Amino acid sequence: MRELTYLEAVREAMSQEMRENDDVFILGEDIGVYGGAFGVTRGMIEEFGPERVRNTPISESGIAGAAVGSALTGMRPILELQFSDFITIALDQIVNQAAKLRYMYGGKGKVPMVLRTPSGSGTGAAAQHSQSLEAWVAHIPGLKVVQPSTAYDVKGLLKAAIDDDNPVIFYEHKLLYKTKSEVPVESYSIPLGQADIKREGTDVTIVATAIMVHRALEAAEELEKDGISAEVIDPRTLVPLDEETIVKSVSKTGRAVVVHEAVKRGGYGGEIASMIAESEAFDYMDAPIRRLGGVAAPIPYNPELEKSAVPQVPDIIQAVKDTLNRA
Amino acid sequence: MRELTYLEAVREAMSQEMRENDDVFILGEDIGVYGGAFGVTRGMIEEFGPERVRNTPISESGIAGAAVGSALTGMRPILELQFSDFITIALDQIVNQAAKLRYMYGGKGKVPMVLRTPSGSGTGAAAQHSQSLEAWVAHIPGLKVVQPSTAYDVKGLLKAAIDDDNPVIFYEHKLLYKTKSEVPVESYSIPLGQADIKREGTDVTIVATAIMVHRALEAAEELEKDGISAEVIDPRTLVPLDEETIVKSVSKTGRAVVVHEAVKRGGYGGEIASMIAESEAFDYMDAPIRRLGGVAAPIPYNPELEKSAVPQVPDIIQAVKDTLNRA
Amino acid sequence: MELTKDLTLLPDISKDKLKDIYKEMWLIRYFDEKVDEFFAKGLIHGTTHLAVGQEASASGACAVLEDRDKITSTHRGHGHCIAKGADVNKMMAELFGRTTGYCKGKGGSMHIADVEKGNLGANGIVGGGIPLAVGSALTSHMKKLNYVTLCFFGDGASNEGSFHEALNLAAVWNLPVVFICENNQYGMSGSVKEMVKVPDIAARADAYGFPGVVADGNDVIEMMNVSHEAVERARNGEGPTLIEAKTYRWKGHSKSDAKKYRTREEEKEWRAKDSINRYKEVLIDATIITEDEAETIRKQAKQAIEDAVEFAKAGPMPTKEDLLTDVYA
Amino acid sequence: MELTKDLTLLPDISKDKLKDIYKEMWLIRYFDEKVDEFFAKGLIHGTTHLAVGQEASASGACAVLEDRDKITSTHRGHGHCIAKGADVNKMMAELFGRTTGYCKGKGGSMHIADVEKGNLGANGIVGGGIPLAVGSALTSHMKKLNYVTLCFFGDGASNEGSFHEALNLAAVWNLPVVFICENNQYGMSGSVKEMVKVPDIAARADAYGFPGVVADGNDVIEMMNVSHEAVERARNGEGPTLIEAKTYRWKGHSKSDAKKYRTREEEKEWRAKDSINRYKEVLIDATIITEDEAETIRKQAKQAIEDAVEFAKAGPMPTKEDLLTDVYA
Ligand SMILES: Cc1ncc(C[n+]2csc(CCOP(=O)(O)OP(=O)(O)O)c2C)c(N)n1
Ligand SMILES: Cc1ncc(C[n+]2csc(CCOP(=O)(O)OP(=O)(O)O)c2C)c(N)n1
Ligand SMILES: [Mg+2]
Ligand SMILES: [Mg+2]
Repeated sequence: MRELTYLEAVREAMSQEMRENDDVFILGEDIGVYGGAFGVTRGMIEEFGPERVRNTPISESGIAGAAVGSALTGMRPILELQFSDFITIALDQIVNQAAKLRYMYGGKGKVPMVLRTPSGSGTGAAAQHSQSLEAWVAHIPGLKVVQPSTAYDVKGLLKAAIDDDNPVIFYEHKLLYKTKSEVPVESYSIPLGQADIKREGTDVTIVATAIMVHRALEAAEELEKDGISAEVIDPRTLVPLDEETIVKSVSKTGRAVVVHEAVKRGGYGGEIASMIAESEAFDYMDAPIRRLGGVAAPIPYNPELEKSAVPQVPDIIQAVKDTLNRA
Repeated sequence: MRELTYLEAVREAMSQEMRENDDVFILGEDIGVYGGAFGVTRGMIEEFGPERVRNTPISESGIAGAAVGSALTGMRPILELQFSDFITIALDQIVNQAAKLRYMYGGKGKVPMVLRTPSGSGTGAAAQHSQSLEAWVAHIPGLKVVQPSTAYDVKGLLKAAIDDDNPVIFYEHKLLYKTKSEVPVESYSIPLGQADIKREGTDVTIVATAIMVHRALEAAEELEKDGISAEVIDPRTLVPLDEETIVKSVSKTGRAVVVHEAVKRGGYGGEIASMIAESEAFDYMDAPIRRLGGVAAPIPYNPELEKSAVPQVPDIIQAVKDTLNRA
Repeated sequence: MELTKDLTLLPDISKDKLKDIYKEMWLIRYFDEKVDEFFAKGLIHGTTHLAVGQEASASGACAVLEDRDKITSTHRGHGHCIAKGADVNKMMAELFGRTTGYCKGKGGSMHIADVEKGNLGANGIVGGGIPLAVGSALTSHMKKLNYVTLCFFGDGASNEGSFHEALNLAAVWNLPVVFICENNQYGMSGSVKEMVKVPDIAARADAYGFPGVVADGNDVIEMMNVSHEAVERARNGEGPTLIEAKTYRWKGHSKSDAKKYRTREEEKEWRAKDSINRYKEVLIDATIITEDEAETIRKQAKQAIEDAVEFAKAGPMPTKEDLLTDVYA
Repeated sequence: MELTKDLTLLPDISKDKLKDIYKEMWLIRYFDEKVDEFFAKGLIHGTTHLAVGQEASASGACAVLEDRDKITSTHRGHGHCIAKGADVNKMMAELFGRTTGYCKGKGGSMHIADVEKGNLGANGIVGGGIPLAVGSALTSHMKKLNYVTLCFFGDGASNEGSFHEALNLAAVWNLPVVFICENNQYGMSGSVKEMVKVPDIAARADAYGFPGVVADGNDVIEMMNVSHEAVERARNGEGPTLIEAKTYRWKGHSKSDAKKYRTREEEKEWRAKDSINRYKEVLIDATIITEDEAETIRKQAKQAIEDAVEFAKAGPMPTKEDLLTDVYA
């Protein structure tokens, strides 16, 4: 099958939806001829024109609100936020407006919008351009949260997000933009709330998100050499979270390692780990659940320091081994 | 000893610090003759004048930035944010600036500021004025996070926060403002990072924050009638978190219930529960750790609905009993 | 840039409509007076912000709208809601937290919305509704629906970043939106004189390149005229306008307010400019109504609010089952 | 409101200082040219934003400051940093991620700060530094330190809410701060003509009630003169000023930029207005330097940057032990 990069998959999903549905449009900073900070929308203004690929002033709160207001009145906006760190500026509109309007209005109105935004470290852009803040939005009722790890997942999940009648925060990982996988040409949808077992295994379950899925898979390869069989689960969406798939896996393996790039303290790994511990999987647990996440420091600039701030393959291997020795 | 309300304790701590140190000042909306939305600063402009009790325009992002900039250049501002929900507007200054400046600058500069803000539900102010978003800031390296539950703790912790050379987010619970406890007249400091055992017990550890401390204590009283001895721990500060006190208690009781008002999904309870599970307490656990938190919905207006959205005393009792039956 | 002000009656408003507006102003007045009473008695929960004294800006601006037009509102939104055609029964029921209320008891005073009638909702976040109005205007523009969105906010809100970003966005995209700043001289307590160092907030429109105009917010005729002109500009694709309606809230900011930040004399001066009375005199002068008719209309309005209270009280309370519905569509 | 513009040299600047400024402009130019070269070669990590072409606004504005005065800067901040007296060695070392850099390798291009010299830091958040400048000015005011804070930001930043809130705050509190909008005609790609519907961003000052003035940002003398007047006003307690420096960035926005959003002709026109050349001619005309002296100075600047590279390369890398230091004070 044809391969696409993760970045191309984002573009193709948006383009196909925009061809299908006039209500879908994109807005964001520099998404026109510049093609967006990461080049995701490159070529789209040429196809769809400046009305539907709408370049905005540098006004994150204003454009987020404009997206919410247009969604409330019948459009299906896709808002590109240049770096996920800038959600700090747009958060009132996302959290106090988009997430709550329908509830506050007693079920009237809906806000079908997608906020797409690149997150994560590894590009040397330092503390204000490298955060992983998905735990914030996952904490907010009314929002859905997607974190795809492959081009295939991107395309299907983004279609589902655009089709969804609720505000969806769609995290793209900068370091994954150039990764490739097989992606069907026709449009398809991956339901929000369906985890994917990226690799089957029997000794330990690794729950990993975004770029950590790839590091977990690498770790699993290495572990296999030591005779350790790791199952790697990618939740794909944090909200809704496919608890069933995770619990089933952990009930089978009896051991769990949860790994994300976001700072460990207060990260969503705490939610996943606690959910597992509260579930029926508890009775099958042979070792305490381990969490891996970013260190409690802003992301530093120096490339080696930057790497050491977030989990790498050896860290995952070590955590799995610790879990196994523990039994 | 003399009793003060929680609200008066906030005011007294600020006033005493302001008398001691000219660098300390307050800024915020309507904190002058109006006395602030909850009356916390009432009378202060009369004592300290409008320069040091500085009424601001309605510009949360601007005033947060002004606080950060003044802290960076030698003042020790206390920023009153009228409702903690409005941090959504000020977050860039708090998270991308205040929390990170020192690190980004390689250890140069410091940001000694306190952001005081009332949080929580129970006043009928509905979805945009009732949130408990402390998990957001607790996730951010560079910030400290305080959540006092009694007037005594307020006074000592607020002094410690003002004396601290880092940005501290200080959550005040609206429903606690009128509660009273004994508070010494002289100024004193409670170190950030020191949990308080609000009640000793042997059968189960309840880790509770802010208003949940009081509900947990009520629940403990009830449980005692059934012969169940609950230990109630108030972490008081989420960052730094006094892991030792919590782990020690759970190692003793073998059971833990973690309860906060914030939405359970993605709340800080996940961090606390996971931390316990990762600690040496794991070996002493007789039952899975239970978390209680707010439901996954915005806070509704109707008073009965509002109550049912967050943990109440019977919920805590039930959770403890579940934990015990589980053994 | 200033729009022309025509203090005569707009020719295309019928006498009946003019009378309806008179009634509506009383409905707004009595609605909020009643809410005040119930809050004082502790019969209503939460908090509320009353627009007593500000009836003309809501009524005048909304009078020139068509049904398909939309508004965004604020924490002080009961008046806007009534002026956009809401049912006072459902409004009062909402304040009583009943399932028969506009939001099934989930929203309360600060979140009443009447989406069908084009009221996109009150807002508890100062300035929060301004970008939403721009989004609504964007829909009108992109779908060529030719509706206008009227965006209410206060003097205090004009110091929020959202004001700035939204007005610039509306200018840049030349959208059909009319911004109405109800300058009632104060935020919660902050005087506009202390919080804004220019005499007119309307002048802030110059920073974005569209017209700003000052209006007497206690003169419903003037509000109609300037709003009419602005709405027509918007509908004709000529872009946004900022209208500053100078007015005053008679009551405190919300439930409990000792009003230390202003004088009783100032309050008295503004009460003398009562917009309902002034309008009545205009209508009588123009022989559109008689004193008796005016009295009858006033009484009807008063009764309608009494009826709304009965309606509200009769509504059922939501149950725990309602807690988790309506979170997601 | 417009400040007077005096195109003659300010009398109180010595010849030596004028020559220093000339050298500084070359330092800025060569620093960023060198950084460009290393980025293109992949020898520097991350991203960077070059101010080649914009030397005059940084140098002119900072030339009138005293040591105790402060600045806040932006993502395009190398020039401001040099103009406020930073050591190019430590700057280059920072870009190379070394512990000898201003931020010990933790900040990089977007976060260089030189707190001792009064540079409160570059900023990766567009508009993020504007409220910080207000806070710094507040300290000066409250502690009566009589220093002025000069706040740099771009045309794009003037559409952020933080711009609006900060300028209003500075006005309301009458603070000693000078806002310098370096209008280089574009954001990342968004043309100021599309993103702002008024001809001059300086006019936005009117919304807050303090003077706004347009300056030729490629004329270092004019920048000195308008900045001098604004700084004096601030120091004398007369409050803030907004200066719009019209200029142009010669290079792309950051590392990779095909510059599709502008024409090569436009670039050429602006390159013809090269501020360094223009300044040199003024200096020669005024017989302050000779052509030969100018050439010597230029070469010194070039050499200083070569030396900075050597310094940078010699510095040690941080180790894992440094990761968790400096988070808390
Ligand atoms: C973002 C935000 N900040 C502060 C508040 C608290 N608050 C509610 S109303 C109000 C005053 C608003 O003033 P103005 O915009 O003039 O409207 P008015 O109340 O006078 O109608 C304030 C400060 C809020 N609800 N939202
Ligand atoms: C809040 C925020 N939004 C967007 C960006 C991405 N970004 C970095 S620089 C830039 C353009 C800024 O334009 P301007 O203020 O004119 O400064 P210039 O780059 O022209 O010097 C953008 C959009 C950012 N860093 N921060
Ligand atoms: Mg007001
Ligand atoms: Mg620019």
